[in-house]
Amino acid sequence: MKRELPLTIAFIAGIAFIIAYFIPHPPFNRFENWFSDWFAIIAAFAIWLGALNLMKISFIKIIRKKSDWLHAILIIISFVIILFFGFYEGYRGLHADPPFSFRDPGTSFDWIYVNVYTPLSATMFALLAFFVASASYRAFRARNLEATLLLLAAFFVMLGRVPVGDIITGWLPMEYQMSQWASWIMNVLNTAGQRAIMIGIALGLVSTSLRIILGLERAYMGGD
Amino acid sequence: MKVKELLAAVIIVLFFLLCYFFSPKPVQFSPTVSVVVIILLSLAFVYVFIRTFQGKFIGRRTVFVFVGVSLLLPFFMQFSLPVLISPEVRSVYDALEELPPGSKVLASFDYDPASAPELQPMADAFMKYAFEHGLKVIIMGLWPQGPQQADQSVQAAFAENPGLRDSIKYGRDYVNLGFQAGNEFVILRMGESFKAMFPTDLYNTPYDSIPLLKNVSNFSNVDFGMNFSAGKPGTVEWVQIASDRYKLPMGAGNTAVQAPMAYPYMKKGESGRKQLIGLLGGMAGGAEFEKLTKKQAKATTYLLSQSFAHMVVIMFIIIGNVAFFREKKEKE
Amino acid sequence: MADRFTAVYICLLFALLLFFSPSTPVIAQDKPDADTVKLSSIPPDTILPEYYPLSPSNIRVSDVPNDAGGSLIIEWDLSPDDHEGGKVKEYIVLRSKAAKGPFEEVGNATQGATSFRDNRTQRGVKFFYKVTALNYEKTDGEFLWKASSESDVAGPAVSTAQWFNFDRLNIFIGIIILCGAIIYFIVAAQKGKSFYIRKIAGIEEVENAVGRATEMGRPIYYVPGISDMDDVQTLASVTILGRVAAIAAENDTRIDVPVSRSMVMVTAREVVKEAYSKAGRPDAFQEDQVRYLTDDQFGYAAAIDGLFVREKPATIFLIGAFFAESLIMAETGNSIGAIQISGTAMPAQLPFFIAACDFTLIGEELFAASAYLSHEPKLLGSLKGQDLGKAVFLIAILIGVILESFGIPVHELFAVK
Amino acid sequence: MEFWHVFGIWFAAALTIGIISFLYRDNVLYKICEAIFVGTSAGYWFIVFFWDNLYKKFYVQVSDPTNPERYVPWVGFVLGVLMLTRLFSKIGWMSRWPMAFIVGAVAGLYMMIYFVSNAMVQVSSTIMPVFIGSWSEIIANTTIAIGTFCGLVYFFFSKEHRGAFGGAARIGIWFLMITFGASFGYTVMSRMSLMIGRLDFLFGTWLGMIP
Repeated sequence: MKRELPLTIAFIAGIAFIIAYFIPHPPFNRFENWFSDWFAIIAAFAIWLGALNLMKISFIKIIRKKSDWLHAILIIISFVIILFFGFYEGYRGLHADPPFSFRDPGTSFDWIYVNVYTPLSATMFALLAFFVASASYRAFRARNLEATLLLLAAFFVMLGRVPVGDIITGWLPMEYQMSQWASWIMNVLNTAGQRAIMIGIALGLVSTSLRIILGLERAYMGGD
Repeated sequence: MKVKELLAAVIIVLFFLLCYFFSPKPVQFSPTVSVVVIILLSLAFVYVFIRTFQGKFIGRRTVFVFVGVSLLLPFFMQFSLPVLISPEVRSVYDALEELPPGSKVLASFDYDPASAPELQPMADAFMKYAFEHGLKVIIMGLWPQGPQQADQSVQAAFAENPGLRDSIKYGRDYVNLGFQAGNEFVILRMGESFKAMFPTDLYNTPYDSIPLLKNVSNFSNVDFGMNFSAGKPGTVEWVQIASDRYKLPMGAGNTAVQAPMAYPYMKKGESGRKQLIGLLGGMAGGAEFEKLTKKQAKATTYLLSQSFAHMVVIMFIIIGNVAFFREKKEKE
Repeated sequence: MADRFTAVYICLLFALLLFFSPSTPVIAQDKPDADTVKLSSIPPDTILPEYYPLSPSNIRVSDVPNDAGGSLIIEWDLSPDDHEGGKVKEYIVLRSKAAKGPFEEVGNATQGATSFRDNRTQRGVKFFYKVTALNYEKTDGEFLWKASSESDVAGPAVSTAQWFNFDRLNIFIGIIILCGAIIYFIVAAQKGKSFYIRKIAGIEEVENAVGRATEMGRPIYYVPGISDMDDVQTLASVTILGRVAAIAAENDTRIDVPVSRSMVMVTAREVVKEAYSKAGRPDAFQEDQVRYLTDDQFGYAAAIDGLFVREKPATIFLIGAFFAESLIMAETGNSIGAIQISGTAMPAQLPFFIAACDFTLIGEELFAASAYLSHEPKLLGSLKGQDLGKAVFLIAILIGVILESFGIPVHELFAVK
Repeated sequence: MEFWHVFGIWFAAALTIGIISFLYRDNVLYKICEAIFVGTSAGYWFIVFFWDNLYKKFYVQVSDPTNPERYVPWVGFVLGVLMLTRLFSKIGWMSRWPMAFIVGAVAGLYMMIYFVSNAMVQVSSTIMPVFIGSWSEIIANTTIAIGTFCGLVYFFFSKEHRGAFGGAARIGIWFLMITFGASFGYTVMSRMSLMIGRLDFLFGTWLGMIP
């Protein structure tokens, strides 16, 4: 009951969605849309488990005065604040006339989004500008032939995508300028490599999906 | 909290307060000052080069300082670099030029404020171009913040060319259908019917009462698709479903990191049909499109900062290799 | 057990064949006679006769094949007046349920178009269509005058749903061959047939990497990517987590799994608990080893960076679906001197893992890792099936490229309509 | 309202500086920003999931009598409730049913999507005539065909990389390394522009020092 039934459910669901791809006749053509809605609803329930886990761990840190208990308080406070405004604005938006969404500009939820969430998210993303530089400094060294190819390709594409590259090769006719090399590397060499990887991924993914549907990979089921 | 950490925090706060209250607004280097700054930067590089050659290798934090400085200083300088048009950007522009006035363009904004520096300038240029050439724009978004970014592009177009404010009417010349969760399944369902996916637009007016959408039931009634994408869902999903399955001619604007993924789709298949007609790749793509639509703006000024930062990265790759060969020689 | 699957597999194939009910496109029966000119609603005397464009002819209506029904394609020959600067500005498509019945407008097509697809028809209901060529003059959106002439009625036409999408026949055959090959080699492996499987550096290193953490007495961190359970990369990562957790349990080293999705938390807990009990140390497993941080991409990256820098793990696994945050984690992991084994099937992120990590599983290698680490013959057999798929594609490319040069469209076999 | 706007910009600037300070070393300012980020972002997605998924996708669709598919979301609801049984260890195993359904459906669904778009389409576009067209097209098509061919050979699991096969695999890894280098080079540009955006905010919107 604990293992055999779930594996059968997985098998039936897998086969159903493979067949649905080939049958346009209703209801099969609706499977993909139904699944996307079901998944969204299940995920909306599951996030309660995650949030409760985050709160539990933070509370334990505070009660047991662990090293970073101050930050646990901050996590709980910011979580509760945005939760309060999210529900408040959402509820108020539903019953307002004309109704508005909690995301609309001007709501307090949007204020948190614009002034707290977005700067944190954008700045964390922007740290990549520094990390990409330090990674290049460390990794692009001509250790062997493969590393040299990696280095040269990055070098030429980087130079080609910026006007400086064309200034250096200005004396060449238009189609042999640095930016055209970069475009050629991207359009031909990069396409070839991407295709080999994509085909490989497709085959690997089909094999993994099949192993899961046939119940050979049952790790996700856990113990009895 | 160690004293060193506190000291560093105090210095940072003081620096920014000084800038806030006492610095002239805006700061603009005269050409001579700009040249001096560039010379100083180059000298710093030469110094690092020599130290590495002598075997004293620099650490990550030196790289960070150089990148930070080279990104910031060009903001205050005043000269822009020549921009060369790449074929991918050219084909998007030509595809838009071929659309007769009154054609319907589906513009999907699939990015968030974090990727705005790269995609907003090209989105603004696209919106202004569409309004000025009488293209009817149907805006939607697969990312929650997409439609808001699209609204910024519309306001930027109105600010850039006030004449548009009265000739362009919401509902007749452009409409914003807002965000819809569901990633690629949104595109799938739009293949059957836009109305099923967007019963109302962003401002809750029902689909059928919008004049622009009167005869638009799905992709076959739209003449061109433009997608601004910073990840998943984005251009790959639009190509896989809207272009492959529903044959919608597609152009796209991508962050530079997403662009390589889209290149395979631009190869002309045997049937002569390109899965993706063209691509605006990153800031450079934005600057090229701005040049084509004759609207030099933020993308062009940012490009100078970016060129400096690029040069810094390239210099550090060279210095990194010098360090590697120096190390190898020491081992032998 | 595997032969039970082959039996199911064959009857699945047979059931599909049963469903074939070729759909016959419905073509309009009566041929339209001479076209008739009907005046539009504007009073006739104000519009001169020569403004009236000639109507389109030869109207054909057919059911859109290979769809769920509800769509009909209306095709017509261009009206003689439809040329550059000609009188036809637009075509209006009108529909009604009866030949004579009230016609209502269902769509328009620009000048020069010869077809329109009506997606708003009910399945199995008869419809009649006619197309009008429209000439008009308007200033900033308001019509000055309109002159249109209608074609004859075409129909009745019925839209039907098909049980098999013949456009996807090549995909159907392709997936049957691939799945057949994978199942064949799984069954063969079960019967004791052994295969050579090449070494993959990243996977060989897993044992040493866990060993390093044991020697240094520092924890192992396993980051299963930021996608939810609706991504096969996450499923593969969770399976690999099971193998890695088992090795960690045997070496009595703590393994931490900070996750970004709640469902991944639930599954990962099951997997790690099972791995600990299989390694005979069920008591060593604490629930909070697998904990949820946040669903947000960069919030998760920020929290992971904080954990790396404070806990200073000796070994880090970055396996699953990653997006832009991949280098944020990998570079921070590198800065604390940890051994990093990464694996993803996101082509855009592979360059960063190659640059920042010690070992990287590239695309397909991520999916092969769980089979490798299991050392189970039947899972290794599935890799042989994948290789057969690759062989088919390789030969297709080789022969295809040559034949294409002689004009034989081999690519059609693989084209997606 | 003006106060909240100015306070918002100052607060955003403080958070931006806090995150950037991580580059120097892990410090208290970064820990504060990280805690706020984790709490706020977890709450943000909790709210988005509640209103967009539970309310819009479930409640609105179910309570709309005109919707012919209004009973469909109930399946998602039941599976969601079963997922919540994880909270109680006695009946926690029931959460395996929705999980099995998701895993099975995802396996079946993405098997087809990836097989078509990643394998079939890419193979069909690689099969191009290599002796027809202009010089540049011939070189391009041949190189792509060889690159994809050798790249695939590299990924072979069950054959020793020796002899001609080994040679092709070697050419394959060369193509892959060039692809990674090119993608990396192409990406440096976009990462820089992210930081440019943040500096534009700090020194432009906040301090007003940029023209």
